[in-house]
Amino acid sequence: MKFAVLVFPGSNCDIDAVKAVEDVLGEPVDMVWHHETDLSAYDCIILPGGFSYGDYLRCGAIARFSPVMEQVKKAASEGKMVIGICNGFQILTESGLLPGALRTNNHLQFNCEISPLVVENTETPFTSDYQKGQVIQIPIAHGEGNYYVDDETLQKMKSNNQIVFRYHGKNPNGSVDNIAGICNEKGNVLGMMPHPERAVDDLLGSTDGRALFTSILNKWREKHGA
Amino acid sequence: MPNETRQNENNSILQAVDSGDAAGTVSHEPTAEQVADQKIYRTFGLTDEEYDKIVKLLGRRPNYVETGIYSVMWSEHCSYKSSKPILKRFPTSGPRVLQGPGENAGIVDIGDNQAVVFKIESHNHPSAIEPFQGAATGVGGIIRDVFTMGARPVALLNSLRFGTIEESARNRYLFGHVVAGIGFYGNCIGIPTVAGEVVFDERYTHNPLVNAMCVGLIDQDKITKGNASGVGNPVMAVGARTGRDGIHGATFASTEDPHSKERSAVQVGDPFMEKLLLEACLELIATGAVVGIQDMGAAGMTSSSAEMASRAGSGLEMDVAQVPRREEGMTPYEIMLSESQERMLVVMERGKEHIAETIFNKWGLEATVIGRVTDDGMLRIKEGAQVVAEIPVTTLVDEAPVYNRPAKRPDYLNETESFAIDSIAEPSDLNETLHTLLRQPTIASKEWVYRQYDYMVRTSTVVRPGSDAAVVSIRGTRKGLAMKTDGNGRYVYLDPETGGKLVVAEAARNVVCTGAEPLAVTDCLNYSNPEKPEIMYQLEQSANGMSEACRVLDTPVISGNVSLYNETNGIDIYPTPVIGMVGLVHDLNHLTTLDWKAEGNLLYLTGF
Amino acid sequence: MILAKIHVTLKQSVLDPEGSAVAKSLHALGYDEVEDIRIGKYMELKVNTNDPKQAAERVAEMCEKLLANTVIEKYSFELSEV
Amino acid sequence: MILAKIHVTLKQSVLDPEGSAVAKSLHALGYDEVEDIRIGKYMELKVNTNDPKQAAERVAEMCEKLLANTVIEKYSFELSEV
Ligand SMILES: Nc1ncnc2c1ncn2[C@@H]1O[C@H](COP(=O)(O)OP(=O)(O)O)[C@@H](O)[C@H]1O
Repeated sequence: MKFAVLVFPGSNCDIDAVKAVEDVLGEPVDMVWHHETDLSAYDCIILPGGFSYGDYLRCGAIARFSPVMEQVKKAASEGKMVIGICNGFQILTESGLLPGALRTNNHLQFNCEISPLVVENTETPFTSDYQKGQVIQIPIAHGEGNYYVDDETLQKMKSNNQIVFRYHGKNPNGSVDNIAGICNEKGNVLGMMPHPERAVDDLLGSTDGRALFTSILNKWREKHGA
Repeated sequence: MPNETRQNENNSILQAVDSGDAAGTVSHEPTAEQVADQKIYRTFGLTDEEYDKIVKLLGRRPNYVETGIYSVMWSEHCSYKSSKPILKRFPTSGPRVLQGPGENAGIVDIGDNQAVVFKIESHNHPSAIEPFQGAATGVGGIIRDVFTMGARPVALLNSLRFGTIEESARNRYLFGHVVAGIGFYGNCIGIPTVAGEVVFDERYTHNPLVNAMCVGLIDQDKITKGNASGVGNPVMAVGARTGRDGIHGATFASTEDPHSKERSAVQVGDPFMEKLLLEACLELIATGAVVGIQDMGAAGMTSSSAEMASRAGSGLEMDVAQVPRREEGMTPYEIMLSESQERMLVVMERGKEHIAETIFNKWGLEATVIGRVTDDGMLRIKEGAQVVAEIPVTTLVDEAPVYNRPAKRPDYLNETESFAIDSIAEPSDLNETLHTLLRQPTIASKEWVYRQYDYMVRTSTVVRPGSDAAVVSIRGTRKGLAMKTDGNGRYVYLDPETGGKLVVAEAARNVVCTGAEPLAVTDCLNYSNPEKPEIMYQLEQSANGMSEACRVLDTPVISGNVSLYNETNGIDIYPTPVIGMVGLVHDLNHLTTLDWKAEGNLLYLTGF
Repeated sequence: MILAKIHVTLKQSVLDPEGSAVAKSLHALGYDEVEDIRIGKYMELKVNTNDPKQAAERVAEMCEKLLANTVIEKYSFELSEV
Repeated sequence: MILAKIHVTLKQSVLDPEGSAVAKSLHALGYDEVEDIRIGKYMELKVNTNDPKQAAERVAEMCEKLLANTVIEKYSFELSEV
């Protein structure tokens, strides 16, 4: 299985994502520059965290127009797996691949800590190795992770089972309905503010992010009979 | 054309107010004669004696541009004219030291062909005026100092001092915005801010201290220095365009009461630009085609070019007309003294300019040839064909004034030394006393601060803030780097020499607690006005104390920074040397952390 | 040359935590008469054209595409000749 | 009640990295006619008074003290009755 980690100007969790894929799965992974116009070689595309284009104007607003994003849309429509983490999530909402928007944290401060999450949906290819309702410890680090969506869309998302992770206990940013991560209707595009790639080694304080990566590989193997 | 308005609001306007724009006055540059006759050099911070010395060295009167260049190069900030004799006392060498003070940052050998690069720097005055941008650009500057050496920055630290926050909204504003500014820059560029310290005391009300430290990793064969050698080699300006920001910031950082001075001397940071610059510079350095590289920090193009030529014993000729600019109509004076951020001066091997251009273009940045290395020892600035400044490099650097300022033991020490601990009654309720202590903002948890910093990005932070020193693992090895900043102005005030020793010892204890072996230190000397003999005394004595501690602990000083004149309305800050120490964890399996591990574990009190 | 003055503000239904925080600070400073503050963005851009109709179309497009996120924001602009 | 519409923008000589980034992006999207974009803040606040003179004084004070940082920013406002 082949992974792409996209690199936008200002991405800064790109290396962390690459390392997580290598360390947890040992599968091939390339860093792909945002000018790339062919992603056909990849089975899973990761939009990493960071501050693409300095987060100027709005997070993800400028990156969404990078040449590579046309390919991301194509991959998504073909049913390939796409994950946006933190800034990657913001890019996916700005580009319309996921509903809603991410706004400044309600307390107006950047917030870095390990945050407990509840896994709400284990039917996505990203979460099948978790138990439904499992509480996992995953770092968050963002200033604009306050998920907003209007009521009507929220109801639709709920009935489609699109809410994948919720914050457990404390809501760290004011997100609607404690939402930490969502997927699209088909379930092959995931966006989440927390950083699973930062929770893959005991030295880092948590290994609860590993199952996200193993889920991806296991689902892919299942599908491709590998 | 009629103004087209979408969604017009039709309430009638009662009143309109415009605060206007202070900038934009065009003035004609005074002549060399006017600079002399009207003593214009004084407004640049040069004394009459210093001006006379310039005339003697040049053999003529300097013109306006040249006066500006001397004023920044001879400012305290660039020349260390009051502190040089003191800095000489520090031990600066050791078997592991690959680069001591004098370069953009110091370097220490950590084995396996790797080395750690680090330095601390102050941004006190800008932060007092514009706390968010002042602190942010302080972080930006220290990061550039580290990656110009060819190192990958892996961690940031800071050390902060503010007035008390319980009562003062202004102090809370400064504190909140400084922390936000530090977080903004570090978070955006993707370097974890892993440790620091904060102290609140009335003494810092008008002179908050904002010191930022950066630690980087490098392979020893990639070390690059700020050298302008090789006659004919091209000099390139890379990164951001030059604007009118912060002109005279360097001189303004060295004179008393900066608040009343030119307020436009504050720069705005662009961490996004710096992230691109960092990646582009590291890629460029890896090609091996770079001769020398230096950050255009305080005093911008002036200090970077003069220092690079001075280290190589060469000369430089530069054409300001070639410098990419952000604003129109900039004069040579403004271009030479601009402190626009996120810029570097690079000397390439002749004929390899295109390598720089290609790499910078890939990152969406500019790299422009603006001059050449010469062998005549002159810093020659041209605007097109016309020479606008011509100064022997040695007169800017080696012959800059050095003052052995007089020192006198302050009277307050009589009183403080005669203080008897017995005169304080033992509190009756120790529980209550403990709670009172823990409520002191200086002692209370600093989670409010470090929560705003991304201390985990790069997934190498194996001991996070909230512990003693932080530890950052070194990818591909079992090793780690422990690091911490520490300072204690009150101790140094009460007993400068012992206080100096204590500061180094505290940093060492914090580093050792993690299981690391202390390697070396960087220091930031924050003091009041060195022209007061009592302040010189504090400076000298505390430097003696720090030097001795560094000798005993075998942690040489490999880099540092000095911030003087931290005085407002006659109130001096406490003498506040800040030590940044880095240690080596030989095996991450042997890390120690401060939390209780299990019930029944035994507790020991050690030390003496 | 045409100057566009663009205002981007949060939709009325969307909470404005920044506005509330500023209102609180103003009250703490003694400006009790302040009620209700909303914070948005203001942009000025010059468009190199002399055709106001075309400029209006193009600026509206820029707002829709990039300058505003219409999920949470609305925009308005004025054009004038400079 | 008086409505104050306040614009806070960076002084002309101060770097506007956000404006530059947005301008570049607009060019990349084909809006080549855009020259020079500056981004600032827009605030609307209601002042509970009917005295426009006093309101103007108080709003100017709020700008000086809190809403703008006059070291790097300038401000302007308009008042209207609502
Ligand atoms: N300005 C700051 N930036 C980052 N971390 C900080 C800052 N201030 C304090 N910390 C962190 O908070 C913890 C407590 O700091 P400090 O009170 O200096 O510890 P100690 O008393 O053990 O020296 C440390 O982990 C320190 O790194």
